[in-house]
Amino acid sequence: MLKRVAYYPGCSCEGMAIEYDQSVRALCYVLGIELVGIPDWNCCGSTPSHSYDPLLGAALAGRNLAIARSQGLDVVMTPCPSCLKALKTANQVFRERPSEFLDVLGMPFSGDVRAISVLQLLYEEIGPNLIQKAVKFPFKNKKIVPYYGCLLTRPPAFAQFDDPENPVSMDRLIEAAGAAVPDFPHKTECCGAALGITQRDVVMRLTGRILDMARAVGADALAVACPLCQQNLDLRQDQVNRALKENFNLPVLYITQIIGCALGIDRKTLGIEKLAVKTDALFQSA
Amino acid sequence: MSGKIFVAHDALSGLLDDLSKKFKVWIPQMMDQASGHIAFGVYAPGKKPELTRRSRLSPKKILFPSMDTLFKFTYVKDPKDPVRYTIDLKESFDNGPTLVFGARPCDTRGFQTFDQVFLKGQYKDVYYERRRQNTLFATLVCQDSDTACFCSSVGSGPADMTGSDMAVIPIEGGYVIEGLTDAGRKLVETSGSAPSPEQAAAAEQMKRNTAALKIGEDDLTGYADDLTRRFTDMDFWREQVSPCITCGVCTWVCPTCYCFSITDEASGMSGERMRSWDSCMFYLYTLEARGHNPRPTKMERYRNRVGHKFSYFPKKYDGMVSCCGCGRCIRTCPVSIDIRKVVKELKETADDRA
Amino acid sequence: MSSKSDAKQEREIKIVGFLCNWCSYGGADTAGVCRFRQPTDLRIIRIPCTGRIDPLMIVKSLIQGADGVLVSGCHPNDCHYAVGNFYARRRMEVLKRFLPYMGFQSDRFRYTWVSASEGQIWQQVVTDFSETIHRLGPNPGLHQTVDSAPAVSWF
Amino acid sequence: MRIGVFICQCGTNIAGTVDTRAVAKKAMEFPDVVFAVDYMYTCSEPGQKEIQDAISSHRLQGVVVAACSPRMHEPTFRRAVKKAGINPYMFEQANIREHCSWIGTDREANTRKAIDMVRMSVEKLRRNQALFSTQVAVNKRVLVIGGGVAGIQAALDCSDGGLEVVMVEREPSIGGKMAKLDKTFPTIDCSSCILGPKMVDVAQKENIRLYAYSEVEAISGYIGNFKVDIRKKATYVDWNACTGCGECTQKCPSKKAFDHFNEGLGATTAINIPFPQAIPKKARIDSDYCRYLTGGKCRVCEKICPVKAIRFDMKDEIVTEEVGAIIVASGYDLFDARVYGEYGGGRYPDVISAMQYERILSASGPYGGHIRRPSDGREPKEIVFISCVGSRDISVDRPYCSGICCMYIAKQAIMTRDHIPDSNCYVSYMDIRAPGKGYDEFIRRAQEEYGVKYIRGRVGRIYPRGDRLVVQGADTLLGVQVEIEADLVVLATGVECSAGARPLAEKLRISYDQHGFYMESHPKLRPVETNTAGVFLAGVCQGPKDIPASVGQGSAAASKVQALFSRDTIETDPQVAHVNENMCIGCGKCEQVCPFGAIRMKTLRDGSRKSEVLETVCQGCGLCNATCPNKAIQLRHSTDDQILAEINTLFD
Amino acid sequence: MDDKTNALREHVKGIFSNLELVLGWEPGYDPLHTRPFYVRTESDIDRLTANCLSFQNLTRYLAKSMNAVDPAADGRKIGVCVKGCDSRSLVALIQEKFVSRDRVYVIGLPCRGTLDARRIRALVPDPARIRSVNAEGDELVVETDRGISRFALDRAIARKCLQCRYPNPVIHDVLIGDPVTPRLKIDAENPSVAAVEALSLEDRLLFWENQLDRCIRCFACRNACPLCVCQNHCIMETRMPKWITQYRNMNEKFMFHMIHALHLAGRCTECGECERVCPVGIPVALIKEKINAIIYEMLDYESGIDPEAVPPLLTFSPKETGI
Repeated sequence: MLKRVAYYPGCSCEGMAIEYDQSVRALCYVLGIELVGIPDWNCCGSTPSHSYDPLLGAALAGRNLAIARSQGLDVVMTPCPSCLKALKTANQVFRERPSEFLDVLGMPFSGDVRAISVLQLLYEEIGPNLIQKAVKFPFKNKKIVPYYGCLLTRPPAFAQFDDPENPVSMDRLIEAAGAAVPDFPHKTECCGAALGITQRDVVMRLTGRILDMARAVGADALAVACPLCQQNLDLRQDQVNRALKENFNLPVLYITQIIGCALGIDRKTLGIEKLAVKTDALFQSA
Repeated sequence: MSGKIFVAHDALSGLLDDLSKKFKVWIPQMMDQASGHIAFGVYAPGKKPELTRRSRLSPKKILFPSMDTLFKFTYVKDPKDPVRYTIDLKESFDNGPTLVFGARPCDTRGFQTFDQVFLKGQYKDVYYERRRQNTLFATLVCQDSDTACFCSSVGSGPADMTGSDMAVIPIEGGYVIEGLTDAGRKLVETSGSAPSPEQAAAAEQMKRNTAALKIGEDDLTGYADDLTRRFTDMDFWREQVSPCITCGVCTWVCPTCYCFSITDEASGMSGERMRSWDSCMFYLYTLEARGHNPRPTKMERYRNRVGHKFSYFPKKYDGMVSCCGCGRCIRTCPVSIDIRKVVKELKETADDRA
Repeated sequence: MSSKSDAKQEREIKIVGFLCNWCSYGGADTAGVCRFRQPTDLRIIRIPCTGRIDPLMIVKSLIQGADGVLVSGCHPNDCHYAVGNFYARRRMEVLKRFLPYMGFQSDRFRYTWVSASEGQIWQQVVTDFSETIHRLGPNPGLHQTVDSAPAVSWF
Repeated sequence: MRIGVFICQCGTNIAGTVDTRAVAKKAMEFPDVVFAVDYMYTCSEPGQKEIQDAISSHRLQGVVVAACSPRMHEPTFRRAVKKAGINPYMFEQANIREHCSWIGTDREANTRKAIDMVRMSVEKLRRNQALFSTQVAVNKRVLVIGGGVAGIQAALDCSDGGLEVVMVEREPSIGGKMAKLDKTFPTIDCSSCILGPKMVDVAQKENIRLYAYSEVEAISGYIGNFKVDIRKKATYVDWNACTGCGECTQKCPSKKAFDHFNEGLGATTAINIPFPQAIPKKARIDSDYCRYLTGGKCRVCEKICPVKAIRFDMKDEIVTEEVGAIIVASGYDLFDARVYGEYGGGRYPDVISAMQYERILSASGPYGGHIRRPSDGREPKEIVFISCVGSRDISVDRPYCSGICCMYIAKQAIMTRDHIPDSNCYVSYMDIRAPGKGYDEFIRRAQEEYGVKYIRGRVGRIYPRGDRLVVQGADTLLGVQVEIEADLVVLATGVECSAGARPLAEKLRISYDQHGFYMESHPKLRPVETNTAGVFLAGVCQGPKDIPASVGQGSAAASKVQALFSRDTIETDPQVAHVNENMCIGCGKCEQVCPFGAIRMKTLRDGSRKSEVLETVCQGCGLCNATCPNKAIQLRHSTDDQILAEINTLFD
Repeated sequence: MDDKTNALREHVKGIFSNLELVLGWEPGYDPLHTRPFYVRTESDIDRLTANCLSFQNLTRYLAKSMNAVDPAADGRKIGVCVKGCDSRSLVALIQEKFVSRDRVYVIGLPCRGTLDARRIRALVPDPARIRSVNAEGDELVVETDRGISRFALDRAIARKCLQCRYPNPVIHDVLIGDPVTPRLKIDAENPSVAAVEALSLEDRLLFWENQLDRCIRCFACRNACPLCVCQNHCIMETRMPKWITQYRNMNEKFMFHMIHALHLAGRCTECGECERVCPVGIPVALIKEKINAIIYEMLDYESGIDPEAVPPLLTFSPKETGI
């Protein structure tokens, strides 16, 4: 089992998704995983950089990996799937052409730092069994559905994690946390992503569909592992209600928050109160 | 002139440099430092003769190369009738003036055996003969016997100059080189300055002292009939050779072993006929075409080796043992078979029985 | 370094190819049928199976002066004789790792798997290997005499 | 030796880039060559005549032809020289076409290369020996592995030809996949009506010995003389006694056994007869479900059986059959739809495979031929068929087209519309592949006559909404997203190699492609032969195909066997290993590595061990030759000296 | 090896009635030499020695000189004395079925190293007149006409002994003396091989050419090798097939040693006999040691350890990756 990983929070976790960052740190602390900060880390470049110049995108993300490598770490964990994609791309690019990295940044890097998501860390490195054993406050009689979004498992050859179309990692982790997990067909449907800024109606429709399905299968809450998904489902839930004339009231928690709660970490530490949709009902015993 | 010269240690290379202009000079030299391997090699300026340690391989190959091309041949097709062809033969000789410098008496004496076989009798071996005629021997009066040496046991000794053209006598500060044959004397006289009377006397003294040494305890001549009596005593031979691994090193290092085989090596339309060393210790040596082998085991083969040297050869060549007592076979044998002991026991136990 | 200077620098490169009858010989045929352009340095010896390869044949070729030796057979699992190439693979890999220890350029020897249908792959293999050999230049062969040699000490 | 060298110009195929005249001239300089000439078409009738004339006029003892690949014309030239009185193995062919003239245009380099190749051939020929085949008797019995339609056809054809046939079928009944089908395309024939009589024939033919519920355990030997160990798996019922009356199946209290024949739709009893038309129609106990075999109590069937055929102590049994040829018709498996998580196969009961649907359609199926949903038994009205599930998809390692799905979907849609006229059938497809006779017409009928709605595009997701399934996909012709609320989704699962294909191939010593389908000798010209003499292929084990093609291959394989068996003996290939006993040291390494068990050790009178080659078993791979430390065992026609001569002559 | 002569003689006396003969060593023609000895009678036993001069690998005789495959009719076994390295050869011979385990009684002798006569000659002032040589623990005591000298044992033992990984017999029916700590770990790098590999490719070629040029094709290395089982039918000598010509040039010498080495690939047990017997001092074993290292790295196999194992080049694994 991994005991020590480099931690790359990414920009969202510094701002909008600060509660994700908090819950990741708290959970890893409790689970005995040391998160080593990457000194002077920089933005992964996100979508704009690689749209402009693939090498720029790869170099931006790769710099963080190279620093981690120079710290003697060969695994970097990030909570954000988009950052993860950028980091993995960097690995792929510079594994084939390490000299380019040296040219651009003057430091060596040959794409040999493994990048994983926090979900991957929890599922593959720690495992549902260990988590189940550590659970103190199981979500009894609650139904929580996992929502994976687009990037965590796809494209399959790139993600190399879980089933691309019917992932089950979060399902297992939620079960470990004591909640029931109904079959949720929309677990990998698109939430609309960044179109929330430019074409909000698309997000309303797509996110609404996900929320609709969650409600239809009787979910008490949704679990997510992506800051952007969380934003669309949680922060924009009110907008969705208005746009679609609905009255969804589904809490949307990060998987780290759900497991954290089950492990008995206090909700404030996990940043539960920062969520837009109130979670009180979820924590009342039925 | 006296036919003697003195060469100081530091003048030896100069002398060899001079000689190597007229001769192909062979000297014992260090071939590999790591394993301390000394063998005869062609002198070239800068190479140092090893005159205080015995060479592991004998100088046999100088007159009898391990592989000797006898002639080259080419098939030539008749253009009109390609089924017919003629053969072009080309003789091959490599026999310029040669000097062997620093061989030991046993080394030089080894060629006596060759002379009997290759030069006496109805047919002469022209390849050997031409080399022999063109080769001079400057032989070292030997000071370096060890536990395997037994030259005195075979009628020789550390100062035996049979077959030598010059004697190289180590004295304080250098060597006195003395011409023994006409050719030797002639070469010596043109190669340096005479020794001082003291040096000449020291050399004489050294020769005398060395000649008085008895290297080897027993006389190993005169065993010809003992072997004949022992011939069918297979228990005796089994006892002697059970450790033998039939590697044939004894024959390879031996200055008197002259067995060879002749083969053609051809490719395409041309090739050459060559003579190469062979060893009576090998199974294939006596293997007949049909598959029968008159010497199928190491017992028969080793018996032949001892018998040839100490019985058949002396019977044919006036009692001359075809062994020079250099001890190389004993020294290099991986399983330390001691030919002296074998020969001695031919008689001892045979006497017991009688 | 006598024979090094003897070696004619301009002489034609010759590569010995040992091809199994069932796959690679057929692959080379297919490449020919498809008129896939290839360098002409290769001289093919047809063998029934790469299992027929004794690594000593490769050594012999190199010592005799082959500039390159290429062995090609059926893909693993596709051997016409079921397992010949599995044996060959081990033996050739041992040889390949061993050659540089004796001072041979191991790049002069390559083994590969090409099926009878892979004409194009055969073309690539031959082209690539020939280029490698041309880069290495003619095989200088062994020196027939050695004047000075490095000493190695283990004591 | 007197050698003649013949350089073929092959029209301009060779002469275009090789100076054949110069090659012939140079060849005259080679040792033993007494005649060399170039010729326009050496393989032609007059070309062969030229060789034969030269053999007699120059009294040649060996012939080198430099021409095309020996894989092409070696047999031709060997026959030609044999006719002129030379042993066929005193012939060598230099491949100066495929390996020389066709791969480059540098005439000088090509000519140099051709000269080298001729030189190598001459040097090899100088070391050739006349070799002679031996005759071995052919055991005129044939083994058919697999009792699907291809195997049945092969067996019946062989049987009709008077051959004794041994058929081995893995399942309790023959019939294969076809027996499960309701109808066949494009004629909508009743599958069991056309297959049934053939199955009965197999049972009734006296010269067919059927081993059902059996598998091939081991195969040894060689063409004409194979020895096959067959594992008869324990059925716990003495089939000699069982009459197939079915009493036991009525009374068996364990009624939840997995129904293999019905693809798991519904259940069967622990002791069962797979289907009414089964051949042999014998009961078998499924040991996973039998109460007695799992729990130690029950034995109801034993009490009820009127002929006392139940044998609870039955064990697997190995029987050995000797045959002269083998037809492999081991069939295929269907792709496991669960691999596609987005379709929910295996999770949603109303997402089913096409074979399950076939059982639903079948009158002998679990629902008696009434179309119902597995989940609630309701008659579906909206039915979506999804094609290419496990075909033409690199991401699941199935890049090939299964070839039959487009057609059976059309058939099933037509059948559905027949059964439920007010239903809607949708087919989501990538391309329609209907190249057979009457096939495309059949698809058109489905579309035009039966109103099946074809939507070009892949389905992205299936999820339940209420008790129905939402099928989300795209219509790439209209460029819109499509969402259909369906009652039933049928996945057209593709064809993949049978799970046991690879181990069986290793027993047969035949090769298979990367997807596990067996390799034929030549994709065009030898489609049912394998590279292992005496082993033939039929049906889908060689690659996806439909029923007529499988039946065709079954007949083709049978005719190959009959051609083989039309002779009483066959000639063995003399290019086999040979031991020089004088050199052999008896180390046994050759015996250890021989893939064919063709070498055994013997002890001579003097006590020395020597190896010995069983020449009829030896396949001539030469592994022993490469392994033998002192080369006492030599592969004839590929000896060390021959190979070394080829190497040496290049570097003289 | 420390002197175990007395213990060996005692043990052999106790069991000799059950044995057909015992393969051991006896003193050679001078105090620096030892020769293999066949103990055939009770009275022979007192000629046996076992000490730092017990060079020869006696298992060589089992396959080559006697029929050690079939158990003798009267049930008596052949006794054979083995050092650690020799025992591996014995295991390899059993693996290859040249010797039947039931046929041999294995007398194991843990060994700190055997002497290299060439190294001793270089050490002592009067090498031609050595009276006695004795190993005492880590020290070697040499007595010559000029007195007694003491050296660290490591300065006088053979190269193979300096890098010994199996000083204790891996197979034995009796062990005479206490086990010895190996000098190298089993997976340790072979220092001599590393020394050659430190040379550049060109220098390596020159190194070997220089070494092999001395070869006189006497075949002592082959004949001393317990696993060179072809003996009289070696392809070095046969003309059919003709792998080697009669030329005494570099090509043929090199080829001979490549044949020797590759025939021992996956079989050589590093007893070092080939190197010890070479009359011209070629480090012959060094060639095979590299192949052993390759096979260990590639296939995790060492010959002469497990009597049940199949030599790696006589088998295969379809799943081998990285090859």
